[in-house]
Amino acid sequence: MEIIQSAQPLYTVAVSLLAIILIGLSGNKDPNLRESWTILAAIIKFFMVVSMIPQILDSKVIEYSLITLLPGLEIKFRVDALALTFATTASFLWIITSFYSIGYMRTLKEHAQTRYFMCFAGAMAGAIGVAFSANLFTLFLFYETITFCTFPLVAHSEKPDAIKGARKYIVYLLGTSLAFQLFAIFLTYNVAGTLEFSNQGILAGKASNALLTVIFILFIAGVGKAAMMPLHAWLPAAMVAPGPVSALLHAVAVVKVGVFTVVKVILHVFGIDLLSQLGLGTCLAYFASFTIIVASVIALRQDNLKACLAYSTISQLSYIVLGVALLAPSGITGSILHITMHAFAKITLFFTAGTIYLVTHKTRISELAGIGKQMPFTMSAFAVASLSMIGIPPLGGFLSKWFLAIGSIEAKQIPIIIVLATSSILNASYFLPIVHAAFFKEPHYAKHQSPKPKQNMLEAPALVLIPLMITAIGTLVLFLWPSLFLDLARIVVAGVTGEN
Amino acid sequence: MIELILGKYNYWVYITLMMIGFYAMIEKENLIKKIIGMNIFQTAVFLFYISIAKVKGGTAPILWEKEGIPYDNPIPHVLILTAIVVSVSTTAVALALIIRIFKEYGTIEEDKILIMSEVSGKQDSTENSKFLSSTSLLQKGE
Amino acid sequence: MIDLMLLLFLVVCAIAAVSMKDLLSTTIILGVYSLIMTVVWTRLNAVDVAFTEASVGAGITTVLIIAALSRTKREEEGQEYGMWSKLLNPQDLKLTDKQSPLLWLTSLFIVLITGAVLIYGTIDMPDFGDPDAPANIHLAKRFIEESYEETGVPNFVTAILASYRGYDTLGETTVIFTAGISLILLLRRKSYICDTTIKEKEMKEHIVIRTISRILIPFVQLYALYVIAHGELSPGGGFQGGVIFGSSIILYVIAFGLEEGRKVRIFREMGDLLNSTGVLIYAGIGVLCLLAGGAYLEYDKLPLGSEKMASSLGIYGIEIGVGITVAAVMITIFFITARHER
Amino acid sequence: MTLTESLPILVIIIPLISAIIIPLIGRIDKSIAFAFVISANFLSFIISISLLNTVMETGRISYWLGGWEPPWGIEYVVDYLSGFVLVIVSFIAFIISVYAKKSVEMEVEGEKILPFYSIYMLLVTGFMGMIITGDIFNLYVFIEISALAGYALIAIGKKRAALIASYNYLVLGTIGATFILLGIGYLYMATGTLNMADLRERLPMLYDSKVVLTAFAFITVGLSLKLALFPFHIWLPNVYNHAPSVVSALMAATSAKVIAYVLVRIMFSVFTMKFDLEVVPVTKILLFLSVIAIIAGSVLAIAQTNIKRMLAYSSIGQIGYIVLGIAISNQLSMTGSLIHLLNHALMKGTLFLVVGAVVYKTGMEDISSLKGMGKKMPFTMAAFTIGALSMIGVPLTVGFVSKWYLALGALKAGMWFLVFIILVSSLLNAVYFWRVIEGIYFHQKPKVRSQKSTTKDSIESLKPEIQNQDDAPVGMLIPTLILAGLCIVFGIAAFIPVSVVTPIVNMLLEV
Repeated sequence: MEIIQSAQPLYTVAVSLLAIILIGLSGNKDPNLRESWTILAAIIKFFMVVSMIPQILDSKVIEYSLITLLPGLEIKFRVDALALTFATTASFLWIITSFYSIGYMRTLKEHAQTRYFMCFAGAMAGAIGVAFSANLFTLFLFYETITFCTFPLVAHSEKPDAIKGARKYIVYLLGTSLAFQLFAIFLTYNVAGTLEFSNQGILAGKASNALLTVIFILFIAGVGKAAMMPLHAWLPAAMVAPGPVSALLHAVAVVKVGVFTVVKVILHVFGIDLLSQLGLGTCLAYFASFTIIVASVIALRQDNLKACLAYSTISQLSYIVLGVALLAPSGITGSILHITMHAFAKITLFFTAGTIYLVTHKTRISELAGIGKQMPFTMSAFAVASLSMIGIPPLGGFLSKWFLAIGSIEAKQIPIIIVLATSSILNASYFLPIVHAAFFKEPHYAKHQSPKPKQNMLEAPALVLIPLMITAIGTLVLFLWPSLFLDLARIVVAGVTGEN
Repeated sequence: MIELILGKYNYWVYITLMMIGFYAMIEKENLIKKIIGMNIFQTAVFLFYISIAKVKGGTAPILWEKEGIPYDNPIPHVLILTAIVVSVSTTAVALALIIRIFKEYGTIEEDKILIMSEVSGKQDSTENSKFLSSTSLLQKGE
Repeated sequence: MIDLMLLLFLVVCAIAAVSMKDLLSTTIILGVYSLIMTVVWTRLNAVDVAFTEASVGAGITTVLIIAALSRTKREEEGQEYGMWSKLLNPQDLKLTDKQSPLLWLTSLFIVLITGAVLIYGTIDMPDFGDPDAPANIHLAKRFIEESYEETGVPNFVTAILASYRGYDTLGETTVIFTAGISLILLLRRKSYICDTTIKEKEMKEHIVIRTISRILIPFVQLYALYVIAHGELSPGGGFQGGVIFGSSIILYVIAFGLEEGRKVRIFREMGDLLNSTGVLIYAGIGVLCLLAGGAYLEYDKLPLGSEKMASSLGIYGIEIGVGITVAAVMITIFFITARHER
Repeated sequence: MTLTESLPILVIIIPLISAIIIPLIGRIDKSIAFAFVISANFLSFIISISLLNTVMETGRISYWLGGWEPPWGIEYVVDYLSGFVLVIVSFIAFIISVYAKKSVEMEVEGEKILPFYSIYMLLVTGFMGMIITGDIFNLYVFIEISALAGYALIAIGKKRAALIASYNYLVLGTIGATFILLGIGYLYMATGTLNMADLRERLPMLYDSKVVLTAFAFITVGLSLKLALFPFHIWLPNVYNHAPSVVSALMAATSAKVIAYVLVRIMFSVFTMKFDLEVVPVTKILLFLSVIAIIAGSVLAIAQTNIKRMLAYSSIGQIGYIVLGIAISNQLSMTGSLIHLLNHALMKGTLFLVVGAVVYKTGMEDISSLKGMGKKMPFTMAAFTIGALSMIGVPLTVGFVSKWYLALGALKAGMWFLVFIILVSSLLNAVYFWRVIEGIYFHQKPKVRSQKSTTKDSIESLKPEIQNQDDAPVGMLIPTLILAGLCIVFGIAAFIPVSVVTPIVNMLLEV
């Protein structure tokens, strides 16, 4: 494996940081300039990420060490296939979300937009930073960056309920990471003497099984962002955030960083050999299964659209954890694909939820009857994304689920397949009624409100609509041309399993 | 045993004095009483130092013409000269504080002042109740 | 035997001072305690210390406390319940937290534990007066044998105080200075309204005091200067001399009152100036030593004739510095604490 | 003797002489006095740095006061440890003296400003003297100088409770100092010497002497009282709360550090590791106390409504951190402790300076008075945020570095539960600091709407709150920002302080 020393990862992260300053300087005086910085940074970032793809596909790794704080504490970037999968997804979706944000925020005339876009950029820097981190310290650093940058986003409206939700958000995320993740990092360094990620893992043979198990549990508990039960409560609470923030939170910046961290820990800190030897992978897989089923069931009972989506996210995140926890090649492939697939589908769903709120100020599922006629494009996108979530071909969601299923066969964990199937049915049973109601039901209020509202098209502004169309189409495209992500996943698998 | 007593009684007297002063410092409510206790407390320590300096049959540590007479140890004397000055300075500052406290609160009884502080600001009350638990731990550090 | 009696007296005085309710009596008893202590120390041959204690412990401290009492209260209040009634039937009493018997027990417990630890420590101590105790052989020996040669000061205490440990003494002077400035900071008010008229009326009747004071004060001051100057040879030195000098001014003020506000202002200005001047002389001599190429306070290096001469003069210099500061601070403190504000 | 050789004494004498001169020259013009304070502090800071530099190159410096060879005379010792602490204290004293002008003018009455500065310099002198001295009785003298200066500075706080705080501090401080004096007497009795280096040589053969044990006990308890180590912390919250802001800042940032330094000196330089570990279980007791201090300090901080008081309780916890590292006493934990001396000085300095600025602007010191300040005083509040994040221990701030070493030290010593304690305490820190940060940035004032309901007002209140930016004066802002900046600089370039601390640890642990 060839290692290229290049500062490109640093620049990729720094673009957003620079954007923060520029956005801050532009301020409220010139919103257009301010927004153009956002867009510009997003686009530059995306292209910087993309420009690294050929080298990575060539089985190379890009490394850059920025500074060594102390022995063992180094800020260091490493771009490998896994990092790039996530970074590509995240940076692409950032562009989309930026446009959507602009449309959304301007339509609603939200306050404190400068702060909003600054934090937004900060969160992105964090996400890419986590993706490109070469060791646990760097990862932890950017992990916390995201936590702090997204807090103002969640608390954006500054209303009491927003503050309350944001407080819950920060308690869970900061609390778990400070209490458990940091503890695990301390233990890891104490045991392994390094925090550097490695394909073989760094902990093998360094400590007793009991200690390793403790470290593993601390890591899993410490990544609150992965929203595994019982540490999921922050995610529904964070639904008080504006629409684009929810989208960003759920598709890119926060939760994906969480599962990405879990994947990193499993593959690059412990290594699949060690975990299978300890039998922890299977444990985690069943633990994740539990979350998958329970979260889906809870999602069924939700009336608030965003809460329903939030529980759906909780469930879907555990798919990713589950796949990696199987420790089988196809399972890992499935997980990595699911990061992307779920991102596209879920961001679409949140975009649509945000758009519905934007246009009609409705938040409840029960109010959505007939809305498909008013907002055909939006709801079509919603339908497409739902189908992807359920896992119906020809949409991206199918691919990842397929690999996950194969993975569970490889790992000889047949019950997992049942879990996958059950959850797909549950997914279907909370998404499809919404779609059905939206397109085929009459609005409720039509019955008792005397002036029948016009059934005209009420579609959102283009700046809002186009992004969600793009992501919806994206789910389709990803099914048809998944080769890039498959190749990347293959490199990852080859790396961690030692086959080449 | 007798030897022990004869050899050490001087030290024990200073310990007794010190404890009397110490007791007054932490138990008395009256602020001036505390200062008086403080003076006794500190003087007792000075007595200890001076006791160290004593040599059997020695004379005051000033050079004499005659040879062969043992002198008492001058070092503790020097140290205590300094310490006495420190002690009186502390007393002066403490008394100044007491005068100011009397001017502000109209009393120099600690419990009354604490009650007044509780009325004006609740924060002092927590201190008051905590005092007990913390003083009881005062000696554990040893 | 007399030593034992004195020590017993000390304990009795201490207990009396702590347990009496009338604060003025307490203060007087504290003065007596200090005086007995002075005697004890004299008997222990610590003449310099005894001198200081007599002037400071028995003198200044008493005066200061009385001055403070005159501006606060004379009686100790509260605690109308005895300790035993507190302990036996606490439920009858309306007590604040601080008065609870538990707290009293805790304090007692702390005191006893501390005492026990201290007594435990005495077990391994060398016997009282043991000439071979480590304290008496290591450093002390050299001081006794060589300090006269090295510093030219026959009083070992002064030699160590001013030369070997001269820096401690600078610290000590700084402490006094700090106390002086602290009191200025804490108590001084801009307005200087003195009810001197009343005082004067009162004092006019005390013609005896006035006459005696008039005769005495010059002698006291002369004696103060003598003590400062003779610190090298006999007990005493800058500190004791300064205290005595300060006392003479205080005596003057007590006897004659302050006729005019103007005088007060002069005293005040002088006090402030001299506070600093004294320490400055001391610290300055140190700096001069530095400039002369020596270490800080290395008097030998001062360009004042022979080494011994330089050393001797240097010691004089700092003694004067100490004396000035002490006297000035004493006067300042007295003026500040004794002034009645109406 | 050349100037360079005289530096160890100049570092003390310059602040001392300036303290003496200030009341004199201040009569001419107060601004001269102020300039004097700053330049004296700056000089002693520069000298401290050059001393540390010299020590790094040539090793231990010994300065004989009066030219007398120790142990007969008093010795000044600059080694890695004292050099390091000197730099911290003189730097903080300098920064705060720059900051002080406006704040003091507001919080201290006009005619008291001169004595205030004089005593401020005496406090600094006391601290510096305690650090640099190699003589145990001289240490006592300087402890008393700083203590007396401290009492006066605290007592001139605006509220009358300041007097009580100062008085209680005086009583407890005197008990502590007298205990130390007593301990010194016992040590002298057992060894016949007062020089620290000499004591170190003579003590090992006396380690089982009950006199030495008692001496050690009394010195440790006396220092713990002054250090405000739990359970001796009772005086501290009132003191920090009621003292003028500048004094709170200086004391919070330096006082405990200096005493902790003295504790380290006594434990590791006068006594040895062997004594601490084998003869007396002092490390175990300190471990126990520090753990309670860490947790209790943090928990009590949560309950506070006054910001200074909250910071004071937080200090109690942080002092626990410093002692914890000393108590674990392996290389990593000692590094953590010593580096926390610097780090905590920076963080707490920042936070207290911010509070001082808020008091200057609003006259209030309740936590609620910070609400909405993010818009009014953006720079000051940015500094607060940095300080608070440091206290929580977020990576890239100094707080993380301390925690990293302490936790690793605890793990190395096999004491897992300590890591747990450290992390729980940072969670608690997060709770009480986040509450404040949230108030600073995410707060709307609903009061306006409810009180006045005229249409004009309600329309105005619906508008996004645009408060006029009204930040602290530059003279206060810059020192605050410098300290806050250093919280980050030393959080990132942590290897710089660590490279200074490592030889200290090696020296203390005799590795």
